[in-house]
Amino acid sequence: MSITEKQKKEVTIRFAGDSGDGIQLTGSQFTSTTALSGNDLSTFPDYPAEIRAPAGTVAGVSGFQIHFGSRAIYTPGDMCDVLVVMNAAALKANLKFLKPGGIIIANTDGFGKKDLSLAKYAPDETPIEDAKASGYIVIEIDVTKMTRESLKETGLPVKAIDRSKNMFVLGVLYWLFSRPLDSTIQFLKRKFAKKPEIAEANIKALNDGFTYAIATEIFSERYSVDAAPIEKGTYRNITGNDAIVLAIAAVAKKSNLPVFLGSYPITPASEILQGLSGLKHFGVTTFQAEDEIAAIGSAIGASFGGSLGITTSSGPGIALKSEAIGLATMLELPLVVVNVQRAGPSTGLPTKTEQSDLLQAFYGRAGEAPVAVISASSPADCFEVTYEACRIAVEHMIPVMLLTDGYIANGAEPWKLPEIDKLKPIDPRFEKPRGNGQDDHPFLPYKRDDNLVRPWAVPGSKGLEHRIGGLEKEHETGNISYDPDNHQRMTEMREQKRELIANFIPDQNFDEGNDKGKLLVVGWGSTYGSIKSAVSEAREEGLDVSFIHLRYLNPFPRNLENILRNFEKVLVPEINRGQLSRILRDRYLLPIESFNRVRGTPLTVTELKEKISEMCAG
Amino acid sequence: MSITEKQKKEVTIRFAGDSGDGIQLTGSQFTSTTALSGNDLSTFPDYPAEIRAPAGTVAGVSGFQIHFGSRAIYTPGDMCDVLVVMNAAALKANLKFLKPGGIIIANTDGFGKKDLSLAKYAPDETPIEDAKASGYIVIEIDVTKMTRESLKETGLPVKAIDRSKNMFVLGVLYWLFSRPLDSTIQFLKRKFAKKPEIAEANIKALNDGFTYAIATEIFSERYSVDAAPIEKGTYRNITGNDAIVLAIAAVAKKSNLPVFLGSYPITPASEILQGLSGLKHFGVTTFQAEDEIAAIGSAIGASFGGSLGITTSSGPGIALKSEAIGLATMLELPLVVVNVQRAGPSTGLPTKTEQSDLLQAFYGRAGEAPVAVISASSPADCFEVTYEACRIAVEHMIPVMLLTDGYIANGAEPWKLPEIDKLKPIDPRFEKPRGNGQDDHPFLPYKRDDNLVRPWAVPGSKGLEHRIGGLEKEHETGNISYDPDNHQRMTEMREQKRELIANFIPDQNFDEGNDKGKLLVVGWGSTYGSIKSAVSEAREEGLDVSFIHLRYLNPFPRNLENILRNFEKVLVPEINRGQLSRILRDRYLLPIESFNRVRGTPLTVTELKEKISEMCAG
Amino acid sequence: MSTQKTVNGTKTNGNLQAKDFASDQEVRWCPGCGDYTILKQVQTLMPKMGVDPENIVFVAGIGCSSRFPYYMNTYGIHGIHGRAPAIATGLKVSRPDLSVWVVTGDGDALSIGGNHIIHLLRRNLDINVLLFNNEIYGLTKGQYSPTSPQGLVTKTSPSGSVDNPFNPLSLALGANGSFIARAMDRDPKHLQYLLERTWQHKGTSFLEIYQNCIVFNDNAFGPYTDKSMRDSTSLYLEDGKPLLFGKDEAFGIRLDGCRPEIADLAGGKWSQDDLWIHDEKDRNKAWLLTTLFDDNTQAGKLPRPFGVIYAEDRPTYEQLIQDQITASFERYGEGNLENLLTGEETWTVK
Amino acid sequence: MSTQKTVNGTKTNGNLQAKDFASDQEVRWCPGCGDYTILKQVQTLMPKMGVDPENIVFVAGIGCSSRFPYYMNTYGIHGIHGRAPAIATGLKVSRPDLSVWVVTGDGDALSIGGNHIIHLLRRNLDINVLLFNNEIYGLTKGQYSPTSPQGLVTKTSPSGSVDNPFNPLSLALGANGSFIARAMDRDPKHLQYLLERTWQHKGTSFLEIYQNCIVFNDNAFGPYTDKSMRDSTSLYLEDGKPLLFGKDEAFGIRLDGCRPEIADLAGGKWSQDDLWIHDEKDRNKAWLLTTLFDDNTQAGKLPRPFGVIYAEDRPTYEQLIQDQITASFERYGEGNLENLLTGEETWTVK
Ligand SMILES: Cc1ncc(C[n+]2csc(CCOP(=O)(O)OP(=O)(O)O)c2C)c(N)n1
Ligand SMILES: Cc1ncc(C[n+]2csc(CCOP(=O)(O)OP(=O)(O)O)c2C)c(N)n1
Ligand code: SF4
Ligand code: SF4
Ligand SMILES: [Mg+2]
Ligand SMILES: [Mg+2]
Repeated sequence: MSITEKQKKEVTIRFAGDSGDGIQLTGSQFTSTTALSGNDLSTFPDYPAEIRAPAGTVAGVSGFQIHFGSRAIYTPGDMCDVLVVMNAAALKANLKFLKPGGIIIANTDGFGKKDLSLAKYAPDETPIEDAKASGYIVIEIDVTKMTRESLKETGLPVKAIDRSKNMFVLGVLYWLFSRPLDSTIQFLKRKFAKKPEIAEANIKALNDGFTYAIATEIFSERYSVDAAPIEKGTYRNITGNDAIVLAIAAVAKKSNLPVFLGSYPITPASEILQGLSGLKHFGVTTFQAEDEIAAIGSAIGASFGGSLGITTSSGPGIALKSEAIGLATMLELPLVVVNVQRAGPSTGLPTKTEQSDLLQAFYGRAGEAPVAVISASSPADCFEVTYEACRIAVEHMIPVMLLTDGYIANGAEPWKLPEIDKLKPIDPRFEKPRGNGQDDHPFLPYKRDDNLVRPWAVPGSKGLEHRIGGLEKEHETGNISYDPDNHQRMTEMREQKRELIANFIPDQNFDEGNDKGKLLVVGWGSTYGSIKSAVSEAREEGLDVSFIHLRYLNPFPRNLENILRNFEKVLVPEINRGQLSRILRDRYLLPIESFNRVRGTPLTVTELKEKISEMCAG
Repeated sequence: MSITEKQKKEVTIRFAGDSGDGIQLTGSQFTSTTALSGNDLSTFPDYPAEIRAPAGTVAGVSGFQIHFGSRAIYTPGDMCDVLVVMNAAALKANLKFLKPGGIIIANTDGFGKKDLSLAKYAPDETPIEDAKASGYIVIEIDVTKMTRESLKETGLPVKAIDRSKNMFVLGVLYWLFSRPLDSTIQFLKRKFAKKPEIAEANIKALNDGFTYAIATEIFSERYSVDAAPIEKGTYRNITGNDAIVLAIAAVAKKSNLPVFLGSYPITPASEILQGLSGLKHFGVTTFQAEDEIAAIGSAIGASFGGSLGITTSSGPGIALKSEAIGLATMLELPLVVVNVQRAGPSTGLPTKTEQSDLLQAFYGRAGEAPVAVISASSPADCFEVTYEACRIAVEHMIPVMLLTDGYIANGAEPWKLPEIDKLKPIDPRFEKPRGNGQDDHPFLPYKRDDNLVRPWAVPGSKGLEHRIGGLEKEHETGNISYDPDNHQRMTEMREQKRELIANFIPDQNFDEGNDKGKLLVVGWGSTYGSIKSAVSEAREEGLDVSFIHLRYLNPFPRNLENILRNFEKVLVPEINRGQLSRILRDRYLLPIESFNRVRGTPLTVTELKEKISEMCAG
Repeated sequence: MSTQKTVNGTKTNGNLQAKDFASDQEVRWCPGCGDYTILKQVQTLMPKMGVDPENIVFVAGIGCSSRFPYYMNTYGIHGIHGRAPAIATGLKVSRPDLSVWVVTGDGDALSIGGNHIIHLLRRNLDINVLLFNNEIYGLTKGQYSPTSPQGLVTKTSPSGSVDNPFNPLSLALGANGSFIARAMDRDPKHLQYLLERTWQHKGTSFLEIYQNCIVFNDNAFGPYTDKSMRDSTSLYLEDGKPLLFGKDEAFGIRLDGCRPEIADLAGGKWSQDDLWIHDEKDRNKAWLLTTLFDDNTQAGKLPRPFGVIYAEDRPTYEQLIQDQITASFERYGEGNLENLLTGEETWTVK
Repeated sequence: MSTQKTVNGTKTNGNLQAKDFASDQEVRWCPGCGDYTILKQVQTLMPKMGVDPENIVFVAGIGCSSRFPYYMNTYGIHGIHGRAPAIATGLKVSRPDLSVWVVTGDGDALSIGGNHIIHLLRRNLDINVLLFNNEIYGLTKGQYSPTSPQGLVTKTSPSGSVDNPFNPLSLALGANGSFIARAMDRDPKHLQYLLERTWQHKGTSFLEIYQNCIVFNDNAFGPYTDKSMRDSTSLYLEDGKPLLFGKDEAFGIRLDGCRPEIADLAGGKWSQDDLWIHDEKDRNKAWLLTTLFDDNTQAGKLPRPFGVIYAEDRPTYEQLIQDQITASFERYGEGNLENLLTGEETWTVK
């Protein structure tokens, strides 16, 4: 049988198996190799909600999806072309993600009687046969047997040998997608530097998987995906949470400000605290507080002391911080509040994604308590956005709410390393200590500059002793004031100060399309990839649709209103019940349409494209 | 000198003095007598922010304003006709509230050197003379001297005698407004039943004040205000917080549900907890929790146990409850959350009023967490609104946020006693315990009725054992579900359930004007009185303006959209930065205008009327 | 669609067995997690209580341990992180007839929920608190908790935790707890005994249970559970009995004034008569017991006590409230709504 | 418009006087409130510390007592209710060079702020906590607090509070507090001494100060402050000295094992040598001292101790963090941003 070599523009593969099967590692190795081959790509891990659900059950299935291509890739893909399943439960949980006619690579050893029953298949069901009957191409490999065969000479115990099953499968896939093995081989050598016999075994399994695929001719086609036209530069793969960690370290370096993170663990934000806790030598101090209120309280205290105070959490934790965020709006100190959103309400679906804390970010406080709001659109984007959030907080003495979500927090994509020298400077508004001179003017802690920003007077500075608090303060002096007119004035000033940030952010640009026309799609946050794909596909089909994706949400870019008014229709896709669309409708009185889903998952490109077509037609 | 008797349609009097001067008592006695005389009236106490600021200072001034008339009265009045001041600080703090040419009744003994200096008048200032020069009519009485004179025979110590000064002044005012003394005399007898000598002294001071006014001819005019055309019935005076207390007792009685209040003290909501803590024999249990989170937590626990759980607080405390309110939206248990708003953000102006927690009520939670929102428009209205909030919470198994504010919480007005028999029935959706019968269907805790309401299954009910929590729940069974479609469905159902409440609330009615025309003014909450006065005055001047005042805010009454669309312009006056107007703009895409002030005080009728005229003209 | 399992209406508790208290939900802790044993022991206790399942409520916060209510075929609330004591308080105050249990973890109870726990303890509601202490945050995958030992390397303490940990029992005693006890997952029989005592105590019962998190903090309690060490590290308390430990009870604890010290019974110097006799009602000595353990991983140091450390009878909060309610009815009669609404002063417009 | 007063730049602390630490804001407590004395004593202490005013920060929550920072001419934060310890923790961890003070009330610290206080105590940051205990909520006008005695009639407890109150010192000890002391507003000299001790202690110093709320809970501490009673009810502790009290120190306290009892020195049975000698470092006896007071309003009962009950040297939290920071720099050198961003694996597109 001869093997056809096929060129592909893009491919999506989904690896799935039991939590113990090393799926995430397999996925990330495939990702590295793919990246090194010059493809553009996007990935998403799909962990089980339980720490360790019973082996073999659907609840225990761990997944990893990678979408790569020779063209620009924006999402991990709605559906996959190839589904790799290590057991029956993995098939059960994931078949719905496979495109009609797609390829299933199944470890037949995971489809025994016990596996089927653990996966809750009926006793008489034959899922592999059923899949074939439904038109899928099923490649059956007894991975366990083949791996044991491959490694029988190593003398390793069976348990250890079985742990190399994933490398055997990876070898098969590397053959199928015409990939070199060397990057993974190097990785294995590094990883098991102290256990060379394990490294060797894994490498052998990988090689043997590759050879197995050639020798057994289980595939009739083999694929190759050319390099994508990617901007020049040095890249690495990064998750959203890691990008935030790196950005904060960068801020500490560039601003010369000590950074203080007060946080309390919560899914899916914990990795930020975890990552920063190892960066003490970058001038970052982390404090794991007793709860979210103490976390933000400590950050506020640190900001008063001259650090940049940051706090990280997810929706329910942010709710707990509401009162303290209100305090920060009164104190007018720098503060960054990172909300890695998850599916709500309440505990909701903590490991799933949603964008439903936008209105909370805007309005979730007592009284008129304006904060700035900014959002990240992808894992890599988290770097720049976090940097921006810190810059705004410091330069405008204001709490900044940074919104990401579970999807970009855990998802990874290639990130072009920034040039450190080109990162914007960050310029704190420190008040100078008073000397002994006669001409020192009295210190006025709430005297504002042209941008309505008050000075940052840090303890230790002679002559700047002052007291601040949550009671309304008199303009300029900062003393307590119950005066009605003063309250009106201060309320307006705090709001105005937030609005003036608009002068220090870039104008909104277009991601796709012309600056006027039939339909404008407006996105924010993690839906970027899905919208970008849907719009570009629609444009390829000739539809008159444009796309802007908002990073700065409060204040909006100054040119936003003009952009919106240049289109007949505006569509706002969101993973919530239409929150940004509410804000835009209120602000601009435009008949904005909302496309929304709350399924704990990213928007699918297909559905969204349909909606776009419909609106362009209508 | 002869005295002119003048008929007045309405009068506003402001009493002001040191915290120790008995101002609140004087005010409330004048109020009782005025009410008994059949006038309509509205009052507002103006306490100092400090518990007891140093005597004689401006910070220590306590005020009480009453507006009464022979026509309908809706506000305590922007400015007063008569200002009674017991000392210099009282004049300093309150002169700004006196109408040009108004009357000042001043206790000259409070204007000594020390008083002037405590009040921070410059050493050479003569405030009384200055007031005369500015065209005010100043009646000077050395109240201390006259009271001591009056009571010198009583043998009481001077300190005790001086405590009757306020009664002497009240006597003067009773004469000036042609009021009978007997109600206050009865009151004094009751109050000092155990100290008859004190009762006698106070009565004598009151009588002598009255006689003093006749004898000394200090006034050239005397006024009378006829009874107002008031609906028949029995009335009492009531503050907003007291009305809430009474409504909750009424709910306990009418619903036969035990009521559980979990609360933590906070200004201006504490009086509700205080009032209810004495009503154990009405089936109301109060629990003073360690903080606001425990307060709402305990209310949720009690609701699970079959009580109606209620929690009360003000803005900052409500912020702390956000996470738990989210839980309650998932648990779908009855819960009433009362927010007696105060001026914010943060600690803000805790003793002042504001309406700036509306957006927090709508959106201040993580995720899509719909609650019902309802608001009270006046002290007396608090009764019916609280009753409604409880009814909706119980019958729709949903958290209801009830908004009042510091202004109506402390302000008082006449309240027509409700007919207990006519209070709406409250019908809990209790699930019946399962018997021993074969035909018992399995219990489904999240199976909804036509209004999407789930059953209330209370511990102790056999066969209904079930577990609920904040994780997303499977439709009908209530088991944990990570299914994407189920999350979409449940999210929609929770929202829809809230929307369906619209079928169980009355249509919106008009407070003033026609159902179509040039300008519609839309209000909510404590601005009722100011708007009502401004609109009715504007209508008397022939302007084409109508007025609706919303009680039900989420969901809105079903006919609201139609009403809004029948007017050329819509104006929303609020004591915030335009929060309801944002919601209406988003909802109906109408170019709604906002008239807003955040001065810690009610909107003034004058300013608002100007705005109305302007809009009617434009 | 499966439906929530309900107890067959015909059985009363007398006829029930442990398995009748298992709900139909799949138990989803990691294989080997200490939570399983505890669940089993609680289910075993239930029929002994003679309380019908519909009168039992389990309340939890968030954490691996806090999933507990889903597995009990009783009423249950899986609340929000740290707030179970608050929810349980509202429930118990309003429904003193119910048997209310709080299941919580070291993070849930002592980190975010610390305030509610100490207030629950001082108020003394008749609520049974089972604190699953694994000295780690399990559900969020391995950060240190307020009971993690100083120096523990975790995801958020890469160079070791600097936090001085709480001693949960000292904290509970300092907060006026009326019942304080310690058990471990690996000694199910003793655990069963302590669960019974926990349930029997009228007032807030605080039972700390050492629970092994096999994934993120395996063997944290090895010193007390490992066969090789436990004899010399664990001290089992019995009311009225001398404090004995070690292989063949070769050692005891005696008090030198207020200072506990080890008495080697083999040496001939000390006999059982010289030993400290445990008295569950002695609050001063209870303090000594809660603080006994600080150095116990080192040989020759004082062992860690397990059992009932302190048990005091004092009125429960809900009883005091009920008394006030009764007094209120006695004094004022059943509240008359009309009188209440009318208040002190009215006027009539005709 | 008045401006916030700042200390004249030319003076260093050595030249400063108490009045230099008074801000220009009018003090607004009720006339006769105990807060005034405490403010005065704190202002008196300040120059003694030799710390420049710009290096001192007062942090407070909400309450009458929590207005304190406004009156101090140092840096200050008037935060939100109960959260002062959290704010102070962030400040102190990031700025170990500052002298950080927390001023709080019984409601602020022990009701809403209970969790933060106990975590502060276990962590042992070098922060001075002044707890103004007036056994009432002052600012909100008279509701019972977690230290109000059972039965107290207040606005929210018309038939008497049913809450069993906290013993703040027991709670602090149970939470691993390293410095625990009690003072009263009405004994300013002793208060001054304890403020000095509070400041001197390296670690979290917890000073409870009995403070009279003249408006809502007047004379709550009458038994210890009234001339007629205080001799027999108040016990002043001195390190290394026997526990003596009563008129002419006629009584002492001795220990019968772990049980304290009154020794009448006049009777001839007991002499000073038999008495309990105070040892600030003895944690077991510190527990006895914190719990000594329960019945002390009744004649013949044990008196209530004032002074330093417990003082332990142990590393401060901020020091441990600083040590880790230093170690981190030593191990990795000053963080190299480029390396960090690059990470472990990169590829280059040309
Ligand atoms: C408000 C809030 N903050 C944080 C979390 C995240 N969270 C869930 S469980 C947990 C800690 C669990 O530790 P523990 O109570 O010891 O339980 P275990 O999992 O170890 O049994 C945390 C931090 C949350 N769910 N909610
Ligand atoms: C979040 C929040 N809840 C409640 C309040 C209301 N409040 C202010 S101070 C206080 C209690 C004060 O008592 P305490 O701490 O003993 O101080 P004191 O006034 O007695 O000095 C309360 C309940 C608040 N300001 N913020
Ligand atoms: S993570 Fe630990 S505590 Fe949680 S289920 Fe697994 S073993 Fe148990
Ligand atoms: S209310 Fe009490 S504590 Fe507050 S200032 Fe007045 S006397 Fe002091
Ligand atoms: Mg734990
Ligand atoms: Mg207090």
